[in-house]
Amino acid sequence: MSVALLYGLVGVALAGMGLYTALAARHLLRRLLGFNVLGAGVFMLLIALGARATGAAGRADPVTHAMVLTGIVVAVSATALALALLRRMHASEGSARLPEDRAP
Amino acid sequence: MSVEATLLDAVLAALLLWLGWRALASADLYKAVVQFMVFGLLLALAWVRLGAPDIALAEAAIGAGLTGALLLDTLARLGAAGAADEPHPLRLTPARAGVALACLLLVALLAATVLALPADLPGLAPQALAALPASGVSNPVTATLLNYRAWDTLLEIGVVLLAVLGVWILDAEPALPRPAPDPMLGLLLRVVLPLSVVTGGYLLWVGSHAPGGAFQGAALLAAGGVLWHLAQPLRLSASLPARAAVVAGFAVFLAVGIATAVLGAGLLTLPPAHAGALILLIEAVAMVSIALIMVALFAGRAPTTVDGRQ
Amino acid sequence: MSGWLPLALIGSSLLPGLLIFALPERRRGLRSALNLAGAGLKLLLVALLLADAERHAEAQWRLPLAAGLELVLRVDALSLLFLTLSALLWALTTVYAIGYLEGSPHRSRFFGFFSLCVAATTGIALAGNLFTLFVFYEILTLVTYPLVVHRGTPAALAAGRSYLLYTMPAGALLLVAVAGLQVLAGPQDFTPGGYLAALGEAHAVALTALFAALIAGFGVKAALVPLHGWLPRAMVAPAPVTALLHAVAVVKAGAFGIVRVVHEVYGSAFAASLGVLTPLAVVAALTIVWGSWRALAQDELKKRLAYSTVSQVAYIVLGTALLGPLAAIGALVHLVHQGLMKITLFFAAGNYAETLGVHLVSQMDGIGRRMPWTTLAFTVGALGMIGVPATAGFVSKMHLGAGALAAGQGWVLGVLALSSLLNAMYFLPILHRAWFRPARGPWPGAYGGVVRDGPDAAPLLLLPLLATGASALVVGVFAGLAWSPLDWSAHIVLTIWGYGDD
Amino acid sequence: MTAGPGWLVAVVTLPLAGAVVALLAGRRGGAAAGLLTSLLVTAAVCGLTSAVLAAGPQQLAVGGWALPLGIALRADGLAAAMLLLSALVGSGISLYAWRYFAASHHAAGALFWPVWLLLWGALNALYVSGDIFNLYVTLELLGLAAVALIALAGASVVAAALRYLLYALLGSMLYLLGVVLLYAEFGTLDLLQLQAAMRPGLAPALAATLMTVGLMVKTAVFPLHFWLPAAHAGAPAPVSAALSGLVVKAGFYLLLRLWLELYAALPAALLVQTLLAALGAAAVLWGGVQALRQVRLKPLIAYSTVAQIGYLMLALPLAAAAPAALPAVVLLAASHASAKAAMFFCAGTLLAAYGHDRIAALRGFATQLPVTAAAFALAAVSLVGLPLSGGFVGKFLLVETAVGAGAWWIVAVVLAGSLLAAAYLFAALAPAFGSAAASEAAQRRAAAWLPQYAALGMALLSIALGLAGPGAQALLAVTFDAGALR
Repeated sequence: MSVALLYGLVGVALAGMGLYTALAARHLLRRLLGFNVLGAGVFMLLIALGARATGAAGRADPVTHAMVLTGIVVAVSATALALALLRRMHASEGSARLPEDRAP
Repeated sequence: MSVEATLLDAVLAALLLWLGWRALASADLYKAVVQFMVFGLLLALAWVRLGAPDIALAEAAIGAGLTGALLLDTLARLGAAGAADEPHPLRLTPARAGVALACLLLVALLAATVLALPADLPGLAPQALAALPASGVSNPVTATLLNYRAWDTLLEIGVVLLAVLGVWILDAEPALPRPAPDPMLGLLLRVVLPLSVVTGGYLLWVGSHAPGGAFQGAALLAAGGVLWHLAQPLRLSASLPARAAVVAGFAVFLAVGIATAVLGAGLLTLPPAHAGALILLIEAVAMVSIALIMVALFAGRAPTTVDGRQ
Repeated sequence: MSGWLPLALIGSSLLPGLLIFALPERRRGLRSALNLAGAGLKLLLVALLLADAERHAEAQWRLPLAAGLELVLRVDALSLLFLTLSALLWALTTVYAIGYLEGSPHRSRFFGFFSLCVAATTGIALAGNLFTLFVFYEILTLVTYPLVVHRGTPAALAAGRSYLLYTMPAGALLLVAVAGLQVLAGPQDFTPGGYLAALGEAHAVALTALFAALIAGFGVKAALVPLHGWLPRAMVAPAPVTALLHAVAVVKAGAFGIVRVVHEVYGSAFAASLGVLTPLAVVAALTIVWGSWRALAQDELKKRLAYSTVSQVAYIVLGTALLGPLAAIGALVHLVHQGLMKITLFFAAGNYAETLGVHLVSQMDGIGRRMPWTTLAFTVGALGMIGVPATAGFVSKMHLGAGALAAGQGWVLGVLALSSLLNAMYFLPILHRAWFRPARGPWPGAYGGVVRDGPDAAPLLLLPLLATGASALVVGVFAGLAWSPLDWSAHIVLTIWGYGDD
Repeated sequence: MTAGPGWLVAVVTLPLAGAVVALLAGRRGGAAAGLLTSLLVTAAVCGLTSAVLAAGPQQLAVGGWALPLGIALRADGLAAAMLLLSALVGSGISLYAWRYFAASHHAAGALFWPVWLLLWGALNALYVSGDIFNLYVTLELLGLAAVALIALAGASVVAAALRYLLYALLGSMLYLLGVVLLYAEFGTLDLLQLQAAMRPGLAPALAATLMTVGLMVKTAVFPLHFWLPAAHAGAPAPVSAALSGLVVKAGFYLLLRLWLELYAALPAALLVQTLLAALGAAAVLWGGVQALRQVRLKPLIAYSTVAQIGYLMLALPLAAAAPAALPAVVLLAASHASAKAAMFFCAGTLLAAYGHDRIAALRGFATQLPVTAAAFALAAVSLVGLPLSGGFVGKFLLVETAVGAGAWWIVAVVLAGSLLAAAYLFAALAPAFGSAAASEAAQRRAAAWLPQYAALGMALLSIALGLAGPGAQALLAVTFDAGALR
C-alpha cells in the first residue's frame, strides 16, 4: 500500500473522529478541537490524493498544497472568531456550552 | 518507496490517530489542547513525508502554534469552572448513536472511495509546472497561491480580516492577563523579536523559490508579537492606524487586482515581467497585516476603545 | 387603439384612492372633492363608452406577466352593463358615505380603500380573460377586508376574520382552477359561447372538476349556500360599505364571475353537455329558498336584508344555470335590478339607524310617518324584491320563470313562487309596521340617544337614496324601452352570445 | 477587454474596495462609503445584466490562466438575476442601516459597514464563481461576515451567533470534503468542466451527498434549520434582513447549480430533487405552524423564512422538465428577499419605537406608524402571494407548472403554505388595525422617517416584481452550454 494511500486513510479516520466530536461534544472548546481535527483530516486526504502520482509525475500537485494552505488559514481565522464568541458568551452567561447543551 | 520509509510512515500514522483521538477525548481540556498541539507538530512531519514542506511550515506555525496558543489562552480566560468538562465527554450515549453511526458510515464510504479512486491522477501538476516560468516565481505552490489562484488567496485574506473585525465587534476583553513586565521576558524578547522578524522576512523571501511564504512568515512575526504582548501588553484597539495596518495586505492585493484589470490584461493578470516583484510586494504587505491581525486576535481591543466600556 | 380607456376607467377610482391615503384626516373638503371627481370622471368615461359602444368595442389593454400569462382589460357589452351599474352606484354611495361618516375617525383610510374597492370591481368588469378576472377578484378580497373591519370593534374584527376564512381558501381554489384551465386550454380570452368545447369529451372529468372549483371559488363571494356564512356577519360594516358590498362590489363580483365562466369560458351548451348546469341550478334554488327562510327569522333589519341578498343573488346564478335565452336575460337583468333595489334598501336601513337609531324591525312601528321619503324608497325596493308586477323584480322573475319553462325545468317555477311568497312574508310586515302602525314611544336614537330632528334623514343621506329608489322604479316600469337594462341584457344574450338563433 | 468581463470585475471588486474604504473611513465616513458603494455596485450589476441579455453569458479567466489551472468567473442569466436581487435588496439594507447604526447605541456600529460590504462582496463573488474550491472560500467569507454582523447585536445573541458559526463551519467542511473527492476523481475544479465530465460512480455520488448536506445546513433546509430562528430573530434589523433575504439564498443558489447543472446528469438526480422538494414541503408546513405559534414579531418573521425556503425547494423536481419553473423560483426568491427585508425593517422600527416586539402589545400601530404598517401589509401581500405581486406571479407559475406536471402534492403544499402564511401574517398584522389601547401602544421613541420609507421601498419592490416575469424569463434563458465542453 502506497504512502499516499496510507495517509489518505489516516485523513479519513481523523475526519471521522473530528466530525463526531464536533457534533457530539458539549463543551464548545472541545467542539472546536473537533472541527480542527476534522479539517486536518480533510486536508490530509486532499494532499494524499494529490500525492498519488508523486511516483510518476515526480512533483506533487501544487494546487492541492495551495488549497490546504488556504484552508489552514481559513480554519484558524474561524477558530479565532469562535473563541472570541466563546469568551464573550462565558463572560455574559457563565457557561462554555450552548444553551441546549447546558445541564438543567 | 523503501521499507523503512513505510515503517516510519506506519508509526507516524498510528501516532497521529492516537494523538488525534487523545486531543479530542481527554477529559481535561488543557491536556487535550496540549495533545492537539503535539498532534499538529506530528502532522507537520506527515506533511513533509507527503512532500508538502510549505504546509508543514504553515501547520507547525499556524495549525499547531497559533491555534494551540489561542485555545490555551481561551481556556485560561474561562477559568477552572468554565474549562471543566464531564469525565467522559465523548461517551457513546443513545442520543449520540445516530451521530456516531453517521460518522462511521461516512468513514467507511470515504475509505471505499479513496481505495476506488484512480491510482495515478496527476491532478494539475503538469499545467502548474508548465506555467511556472510565466508566474514570476519558481516555487509552484507560491505560484498557485499568488498567481494561478490569486483570487482564492485574496478572498482568503478577506476571511482573516473578518476574524479581527469580528473580534473587535465582540469587543472581546484582552485575551491574556497583563502581568507586570517580566525582566526575563524582556531579555527573551530582545533576542526573539529580531529573530522572528529576520526569519519571517527570510521565509517570505525564500517563498518565491523554496518552501515558505507570507503566511508562514506572518506566523513567525506573530509569535514575536505575542511574546511582546506578554512582556508589555499591546494596545491594538480599532484605532485608525490599527485599522489601516490590518487592512493593508487585503487593500494592496485588491489594488493590484483592480490595477491589472483597468490598466493591464485583466483581473489579477500579472505581467510576467513584473510578476515576481508584484508577488513580493503583495506578500510583504500581507505578511505584516496578517501578523498584526494574529496578534490582535490575542490582544483584542484594549480598554481605551471607541466606547468606554471595561 | 383606445387601449387607454380601460386603464383610465380603473385609474379614475384607483388614483383618488391612493391620493386619499396620503391625505391627513382633517382635509375633509379635498378628500370629498377627490372622491366626487373620481366618481364623476368614471361616469364621464362610461358615458363616452355608451355614446358609441361600437367604436370602443375593441378597446383593450394587454400586459404580459410571463410567457402565456396576460393581464387583459377590454370593454364588451357585458362589462359595460356591470360597469355602468357600478359607476352609478359608486357615485351615489360616495355622496351617501360622505354624509354618513360625518365626524367618524380614520376617514382617509376608509375612503382610500373604498375607492380601491371600486377600482377592483371595475377591473373585474373589464377583465378580458379568466386570469385577469381572478386577479382583480383577489384584489377585491384584499381591499374590502379593511372596510369590513373599519370600526375596529371586536364584532367587526370577527366579521373580518370570517370573511377571510371564507375568501382566502376560495382564492386558493380559484388559483388551481385557473391554472388548470391554463394548462388544458392555454391562455384564452373570454369568448361568447366559450372556448372549451374544442377540448370535447376527452377532458370531461377534469373540466367538470375545474367547473366545480370555479363555481365554489366564485360562489363564496356570491354567497351560494353553504358558502354564504360570512355575508350576514359582514353587515357590521358601515352602511355605505354593506350597501356597496351587497349591491355591486363583492357579491355581484361572484355572480358576475359565474356568468363569465358559464357563458364565455365553458359556454352554456358545452356546460350542459357536461351535465354541470342542473346541479348548479339546484344549488341556486336551495340558496334562494334558504336565504329567504333565514331572512324571516331576523329581527335586525340589516341582517334580514343580508339574508335577502343571499337569496336574491342566487336568482342570477339560477338564470345562468338554465339553458336558453330567456333565463340568461333574466339573470343579467337581475344583476342590475337587484343592485338598484338592494342598495336602496340598505341606504334606507342606514338612514333609519343614523337618524333615529332604529336597527330592529320591531322598532319600526310608525316610522313611515316620521321618515316618509326614506320609507317610500324602502317600499319601492321591498315591493321590487317581492316581485310585484311593474317593479324591477317582477321583470327579472318573469324572465326567469319563462326561461325555466323554455328550458323544460318546470320545478323552478315552484321555487320562484315559494321565494316570492317568503319575500312577501318578510317584507310586507315591515311595510305594515312602517305605514299603518302608530309609533310606540320615543325613538331609541343614534349614538346614545341623539335623534335628528327635521322631517327625514340628512340631505346627503336622503338624496342618493331617492335617486336609487327612483331608478329602481324606472327600470321596472320602463323596462321595455331601448337602453333599459332589459333591452341591454337582451342585446348581450341574443346578439353577442347568439343564443337567439337556436 | 470587452464590456461584459469589465462589469464582472466591477461587480466582484467594488464591494471589497468599498469595504476597505469604509474600514478606513470610520463611523460617519463609513456610512457614506457604504451608500456610495451600494450605488456603484447596483450600477455595475445593471451593466452586467444588460451585457448578459445583449451578448449572452459572460466569462472571465482571473489571472488570465487557461482552465483548469486558473479560476473562471461566469455570469449567466441565473447569476445575473441573483446579483440583481442582491443589489436591490442590498441597497435597501444600506439605506436602512444608515440611520439605524448612526442612531444606534453600540460603538461597534462603525464596523457594520466594512463587514456588511465584505458580506456583499462574498455574495457577488459566490454568484459568479465558476470554481468549486473558490466557492468554498466565498462560503467561508460569507459565513464569517454573517457571524460578525450578528455579533453587532451584543451579548444577547452571542450564543445564537456561536451556533450559527458552528453549523456554518460544519456545512463548509462537508462541502469541502465533496470538493476534495471531485478533484481527486476528475482533476479539475471548474464547474462546467466537471459538469461535462460528470459520470456515475462512488466518488461523485459521495461528493454530491456531502456537498448537498453541507449546503442544506447553510440554507437551513428543514430539518437542518434549527440554527436559523434564534440568529435571524436576534440580529440587528438590517442584519436580519441581509441574513433572511440574501445569505440563505446563496446556499439555495448553489443547490440549484448542483442539481440543475453539475449533477443533473446523474441517474439519481430526479430522486434527489424530489427528496429536496419533499423536505421543502415539510419546511413549508413546519415553518408555517411554528410562525403561527410565535408571540413576538421577529421570531415570527424568522420562522416564515424557514417556510419560504421550503417554497423554493419545491420547484427543484419541476425545473428540470418545465422551463417556466426556474423563473417562478427566482421570482419567489426575489419577492421573498425584498418582502423579508421590508418586514425586518418594520420590526426594527417597531422595536425602536415601542421598545418591544410583542405582537399583542402592538395594537393600533397602524394609526401611529402608518407608513410602517403599509410597508408590512404590502410585504405580507407579496409573501402570501396575493395579486398583483412578485410572490403572486411566482406562485401562479409554480402552481401552473406543477399542475402541468401532474405533481398535485406540490400544488397542495403551495396552497397550504400560502394559507398558513396568510394566517400568521394576518395574526401579526390584525392588531395593527385594531383600536389602539393607549397605555400599551404609547410610543416610547419617535420613529425616523428614512428607515420607514426604506421598508416601504422594499415592500413596493416585492410588489413591483409582479411585472418582472417576462424579464426574468428572458434573463434565465441565457445559460452556458456545458455540453460544448464534453
